[in-house]
Amino acid sequence: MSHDSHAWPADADGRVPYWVYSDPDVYQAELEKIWYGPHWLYVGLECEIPDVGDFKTTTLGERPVIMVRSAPDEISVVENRCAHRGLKFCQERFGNRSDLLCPYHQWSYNLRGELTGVPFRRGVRRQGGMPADFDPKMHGLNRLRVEEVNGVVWATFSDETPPFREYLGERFWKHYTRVYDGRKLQVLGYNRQHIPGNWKLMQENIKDPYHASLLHVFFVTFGLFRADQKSAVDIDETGRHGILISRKGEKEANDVTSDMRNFQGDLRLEDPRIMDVVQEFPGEDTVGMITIFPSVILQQQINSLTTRQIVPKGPDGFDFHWTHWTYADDTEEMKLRRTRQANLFGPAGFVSADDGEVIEFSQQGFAASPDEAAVVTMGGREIECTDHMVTETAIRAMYRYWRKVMGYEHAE
Amino acid sequence: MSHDSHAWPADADGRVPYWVYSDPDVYQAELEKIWYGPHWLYVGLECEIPDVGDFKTTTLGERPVIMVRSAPDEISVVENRCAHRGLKFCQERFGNRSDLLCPYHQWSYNLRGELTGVPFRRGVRRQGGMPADFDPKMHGLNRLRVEEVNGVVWATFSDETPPFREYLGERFWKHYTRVYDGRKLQVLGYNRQHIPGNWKLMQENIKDPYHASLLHVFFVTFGLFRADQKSAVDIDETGRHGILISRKGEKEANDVTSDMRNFQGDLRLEDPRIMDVVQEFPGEDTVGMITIFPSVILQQQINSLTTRQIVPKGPDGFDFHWTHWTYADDTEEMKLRRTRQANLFGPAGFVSADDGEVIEFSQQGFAASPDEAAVVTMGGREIECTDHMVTETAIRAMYRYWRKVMGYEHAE
Amino acid sequence: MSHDSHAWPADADGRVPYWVYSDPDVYQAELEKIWYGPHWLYVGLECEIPDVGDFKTTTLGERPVIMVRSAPDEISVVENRCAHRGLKFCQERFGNRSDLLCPYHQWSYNLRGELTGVPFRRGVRRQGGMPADFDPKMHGLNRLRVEEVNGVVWATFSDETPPFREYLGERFWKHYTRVYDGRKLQVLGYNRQHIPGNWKLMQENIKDPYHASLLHVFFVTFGLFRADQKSAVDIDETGRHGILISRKGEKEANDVTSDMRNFQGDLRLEDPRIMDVVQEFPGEDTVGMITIFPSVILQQQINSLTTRQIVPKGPDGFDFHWTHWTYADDTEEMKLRRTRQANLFGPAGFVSADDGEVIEFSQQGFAASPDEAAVVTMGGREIECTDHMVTETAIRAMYRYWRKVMGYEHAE
Amino acid sequence: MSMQNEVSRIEDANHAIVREFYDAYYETLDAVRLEEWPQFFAEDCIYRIIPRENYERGFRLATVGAESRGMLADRVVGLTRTQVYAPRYYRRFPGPLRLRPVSDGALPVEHNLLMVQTLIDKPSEIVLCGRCHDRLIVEDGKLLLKERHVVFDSEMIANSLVYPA
Amino acid sequence: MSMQNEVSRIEDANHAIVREFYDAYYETLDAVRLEEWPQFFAEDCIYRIIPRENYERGFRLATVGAESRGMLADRVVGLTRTQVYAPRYYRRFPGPLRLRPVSDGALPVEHNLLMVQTLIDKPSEIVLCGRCHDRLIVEDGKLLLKERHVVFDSEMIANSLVYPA
Amino acid sequence: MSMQNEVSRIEDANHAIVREFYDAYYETLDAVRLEEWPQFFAEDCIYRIIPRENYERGFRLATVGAESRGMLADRVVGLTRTQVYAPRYYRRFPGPLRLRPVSDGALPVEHNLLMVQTLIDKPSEIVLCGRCHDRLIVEDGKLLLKERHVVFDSEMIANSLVYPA
Ligand code: FES
Ligand code: FES
Ligand code: FES
Ligand SMILES: [Fe+3]
Ligand SMILES: [Fe+3]
Ligand SMILES: [Fe+3]
Repeated sequence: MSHDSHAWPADADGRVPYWVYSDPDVYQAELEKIWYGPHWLYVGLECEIPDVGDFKTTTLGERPVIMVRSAPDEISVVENRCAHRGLKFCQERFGNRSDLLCPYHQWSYNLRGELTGVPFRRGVRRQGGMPADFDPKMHGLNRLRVEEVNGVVWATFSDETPPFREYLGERFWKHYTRVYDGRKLQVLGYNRQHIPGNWKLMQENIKDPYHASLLHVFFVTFGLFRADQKSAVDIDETGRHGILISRKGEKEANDVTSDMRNFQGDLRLEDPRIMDVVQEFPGEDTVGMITIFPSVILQQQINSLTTRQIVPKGPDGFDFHWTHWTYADDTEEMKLRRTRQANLFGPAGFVSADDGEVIEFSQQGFAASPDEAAVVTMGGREIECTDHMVTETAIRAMYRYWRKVMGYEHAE
Repeated sequence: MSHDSHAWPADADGRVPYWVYSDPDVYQAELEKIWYGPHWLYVGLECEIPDVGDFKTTTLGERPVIMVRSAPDEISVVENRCAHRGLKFCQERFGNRSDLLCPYHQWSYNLRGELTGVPFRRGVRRQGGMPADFDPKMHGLNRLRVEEVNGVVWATFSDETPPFREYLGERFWKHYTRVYDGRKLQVLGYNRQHIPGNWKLMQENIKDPYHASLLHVFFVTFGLFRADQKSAVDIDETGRHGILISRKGEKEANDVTSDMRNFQGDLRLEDPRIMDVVQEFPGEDTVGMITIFPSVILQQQINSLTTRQIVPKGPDGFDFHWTHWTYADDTEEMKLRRTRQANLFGPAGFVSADDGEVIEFSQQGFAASPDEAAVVTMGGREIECTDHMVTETAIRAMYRYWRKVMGYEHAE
Repeated sequence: MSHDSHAWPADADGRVPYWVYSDPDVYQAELEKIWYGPHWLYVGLECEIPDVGDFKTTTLGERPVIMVRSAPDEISVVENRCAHRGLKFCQERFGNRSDLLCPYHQWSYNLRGELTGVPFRRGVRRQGGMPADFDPKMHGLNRLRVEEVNGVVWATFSDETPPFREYLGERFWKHYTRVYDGRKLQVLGYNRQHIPGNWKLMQENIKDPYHASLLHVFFVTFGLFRADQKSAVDIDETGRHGILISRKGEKEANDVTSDMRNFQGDLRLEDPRIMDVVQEFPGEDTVGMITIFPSVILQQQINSLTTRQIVPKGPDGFDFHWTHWTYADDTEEMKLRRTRQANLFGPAGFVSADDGEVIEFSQQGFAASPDEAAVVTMGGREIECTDHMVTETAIRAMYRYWRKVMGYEHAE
Repeated sequence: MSMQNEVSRIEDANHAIVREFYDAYYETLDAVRLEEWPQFFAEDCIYRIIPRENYERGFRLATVGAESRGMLADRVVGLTRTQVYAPRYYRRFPGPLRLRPVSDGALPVEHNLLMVQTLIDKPSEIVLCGRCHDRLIVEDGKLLLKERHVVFDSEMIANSLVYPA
Repeated sequence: MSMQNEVSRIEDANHAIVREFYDAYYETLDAVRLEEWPQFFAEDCIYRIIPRENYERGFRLATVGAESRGMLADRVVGLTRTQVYAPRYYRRFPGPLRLRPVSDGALPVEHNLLMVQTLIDKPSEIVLCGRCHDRLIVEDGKLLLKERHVVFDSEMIANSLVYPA
Repeated sequence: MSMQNEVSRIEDANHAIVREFYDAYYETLDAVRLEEWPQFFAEDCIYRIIPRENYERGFRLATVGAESRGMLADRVVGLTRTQVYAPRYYRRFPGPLRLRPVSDGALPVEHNLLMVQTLIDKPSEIVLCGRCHDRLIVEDGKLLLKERHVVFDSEMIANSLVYPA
């Protein structure tokens, strides 16, 4: 069924029809209009490629790319698709090269993706070779627009994409620079998982403070995140980005926890070092979870700092790449603390494992009912910033933006 | 290729075109018109959930559901899809719950699927919560129509489906109640297998007495099923249901076995207890295989009693769930006998393993030839009840009904 | 997206758009127009089935077939799809049968595929049976046109296909009979691999002498194949078939190897027996790689003789079946030599493993960019035979033919 | 650790005998010498391949069940002379053997089992993964299986379970 | 080979004790007796399940990490009392044990590990394939894990890694 | 069982030596220390990785074949210095070793082998499943492979077979 056959529900902001998660044509349109459209996509951290020639390979949308330091102060992002006959020629995850070489016919490119070598271009002993009109300048690797912003590398396939700061908007620029403040970053390590659910479910999950206080019993029980804590949801002007902010509370039972069926009042940690939290950022906020549409979540959870990259793999699954990092100038003690707290996150995290599982349950639940719809009216139908967690407003905001980009406004 | 592009062969009753088994659009239409249409689908046995709160999860068509005892004398079947954001929230195969709870935001439902709890529905400390117009009655789990008939639980997604007895028709009501006579049932255990062939091939297989006397050498050799035995094929008025009836013969070579190439005259069982059959039902019939369209086969093979549920998984495969049962008041000896005879059936059955394999061979054989057609003219082109086994009439009957439901009549 | 939506690039001979490798509709059209159209497909070697009743099963396009010796001097190729209800009834790779029997209802066919037995065709004791109008002659296995040419068995689904010699054309008949000269062949053994790339990439790979001198460092280093060697590319009139001819050179560095980045001047073999080559064919050519469109590569690489059959498995993969053979009257020493040289080829070959990998890299590289295009202008845009290796002309030729058959000429 | 050495050495001796028994058992099945297979069992024995679900919930139904060496022989005959199935290879990878204290004259032995299937032109896949709960006895100085219960996790069987475990 | 016999016999005795330790360890996990699991570790221990990528590139981040028996116990509590996940079976197939010379009072042991997962109605699949780098000590005559680093090749995890390795 | 004990103990000693040999062999390959690999073979040896189909039908063609330690070394050089392939991990899981009576001065050893491959960002999969038919000899008190035939069921190879078995 083509996605043209789909109509958006009448209660436009209050509902999300399930076909957005499962229709293959909708997914193809998302790749074109969102992933390859006017949006900045997360590529990596500049500290992953410190020296000239250092590279990292990753995937943006479904397209393989190479992020390479092409000069001491320049990072290039080029498509990992040979200009000759299309090989994904670079197969390593990380490495260092003086230039980019395709194994098939050894076409070579400099670190900015410009074609520098074509074996036998002028033939062998006056035989063969490329035609006179062959212009190497026309046959470089496709080079994406790139911005490196306080240690994070962003790229976009589109010329329409506004500058990154503008793409965030001033309020989100503040949120972004609260953690990415220009200090040098350092990688602690990676976690990778394949989650069998539509990629947007991951964005929703992090835009959804409502679930955090109910699903994550571990969080709740230890007061890391609770509906009765001081908190806020902020949304950018377009509705595509969001942030959850909250403040660590105490472990206590009260009128609110009584509403949480799984609250485990008697739970005690035998070794509480995992909960040894320090307040490192200005203000009292202990959690700041930023969703940068469409490709990444920037996590600051107590002292755990990660980027979570989304790589869509068809309508019903995505790869999720976690990069855990620390500030390069952190004390050994702080690095150890962040490493410990990592036990809360990732594919085996006390908290994040829950999210991966419920996303899988979601896809299983609605895959056979594309014409039913999710209800996202917690906190009303408004799309606005709030200073509490009892709302799905950031989800509503994302889908308003999604309809605009995907051309479903007529449906309203 | 859309299924609209398909035409039914001129010899309408005598042929079955292979695209009915492989076209993804035809399969989607089958889900809508057959599985979610006016048909009763097998869900389970009431004895699987004896106590209030006992539940079993299964799949009808491609939709996950929960069969739960919602009151001492009431069984409810609800879709396993949270009314909030669609989770398949119940992941266990069996269990007992006082209510149905979704882990994501802890919405809870009573055993009849009515929404009873929405955490923070009225917000937290006067913040957030669901809008005033939120009516829990509008947000229960989708509840299917249910009939429990002599120990078997049936459900349908459609309001048009006639009552179960009417759905069977009087003659099949007789067949049904011959075995499901109101006595209490008891589960002996389960077998599950994935068969990589279209779901209809399983229905055909059981509607096809012609193969039984030729494919199943074990059967034939030990006289459990032979073309020369007294037997009958009965079909309901619509053509969708069928039954094979036959009478155990002796192990002997004769003019008919001479027609069976694999007849193993010299075969002897070292331990014949597996063949220790008792006549337990009125009359002399020893086999009664009922195909209830589209979802189940009700097997009475000598003393082996099973339900075989079909769960379609795309056009080219289905999961096949066997529930072996006994009458609760059977003697230990009879229960042992049924357990022994189970060696003939299931994924490792002397007999049934053959069927799974030939169904796989079928899909392999015609998948690349959608426009060729099967020949189903054994016994002529008539669609009628017969008192012999040398016919494919029940297959013809099913496809006449299938064309009607799927809208291919014009093709005739 | 249907393939009708695709337009061929303006630089028609110089470009190959990537959608030809990934669009499922294009693939379906290829099956119909190419594989089941007027082309001869490789089935096997006649020496694989020396005795009457010997058979081999394989797959042509996506259709399973049986190649069987139906008489001392007759080989039949029939579809492995029972005329009754479509089973792929023969599941073994090789064997010997006096007739062909389907297990489901024991319909039997003689070795020419004619229906000879239908159990209970006339009913059992005057009941059932096939209708009077049932004509066995109308229900044989689909029999393909077959030609056995100097030890190789070819089949086609189409009546339009010209005789095999004409299909090759006189020049390619010469190439073909240089190796397949009528001497008796003998199988040395099989290699099988699944390559996750479009089937045409394999044809391109062997039509592409440009890569051989660059990708295959082992070849190059040991002078088995080098751009500076005497060589030629020949193409048939239609452009669909091609051959690479070359002459073994010495292991030496020179102006040309300097152009080969991976040239390993210092490489030495500890046990050079693998390189013990003898000149066995008339003339000085040491390599003759023939691509017979669409289904096979006939390899003569020094003393290694193989047929490499392509079995497409969807747009993004194919099974590749290698049959290594020797002349029946070869000395034991020569058979040993061919067996040794086999280490260069197949899924673990010093040389061929490279090709499988780069084909996989290709599919990975362009799968997400269907509207980009490969550049195939090495050696210009002409489609002509050359006496050097610095050209992609045979690839250009194949796609000119492909556009014709597939109906993309309008695009030019 | 010298005393432990002693102990372990003796245990190890028995362990070696039992290991030898199972190595021969699995080698016989991998080589598809099915007619020899029943000889590993006592005349009067119990053999079951049973879904973990049935085993844990107390359901008696087994996917394959036999109550005597004769029934095992009948299995082999049914399999080799009457059944229809695609040709395939099975290969068995047993885990470490766990010997329990002898009880009622039998030696209980437990171990994991991974069974890998390869169909023609298909990748190898896990066809059965589970745990074997066996009881061994000695008859005429020969180890024999008095009971064998193969409890398998892989309850959704890939069409057919053809050869024994 | 008689001298080699001697050597191998003694080695074999130790080997048998260590093998017994691991057989019990994996049996405990396969049986999901999670509360017993921490008892295989020293009070003060290091436990990590770490992607091979991190291990080889010197990144300290582990997918699962613990620095004490207490943290392992907390893992079990978190898993059994707070986490949400689909029901599944895990089964572990260890490869041959490689004992190294004792260093700083601990016996280094390496071995491969294959962990197979089965979800309801799904085929069994490899959920973890890797190599264990352990260090064993003896406390009160009892073998205990002082360190265990499960370095896994299967870096792209199939959604969740639920039970320990 | 005391006599059997004796027997089994001696067998076990030899068994332990051979086991040690294979443990080292597979550890070397898993660790991709390819240059050390040929040292496990006699100078004059036979090595083959051969599809079961060819092996059983008497076809001599092997997917990988070598007739000397030198050819094995050439394999390693070809692999490491000339071939192109995607980065991957291999891990090998051998089954129980079956020692046969010594014949023509060599000890025949058979065992199953499961080889698991992991490609970047892909799930682990079985790349080779088969049985090894080896012959061991002793040179200068060192065990060496005189012959090794890896007969694999998994005949449809997932593109390339890169590293040795
Ligand atoms: S495809 Fe990259 S060089 Fe030819
Ligand atoms: S999805 Fe079920 S409670 Fe939110
Ligand atoms: S399908 Fe072949 S005989 Fe019926
Ligand atoms: Fe969460
Ligand atoms: Fe049947
Ligand atoms: Fe090549």
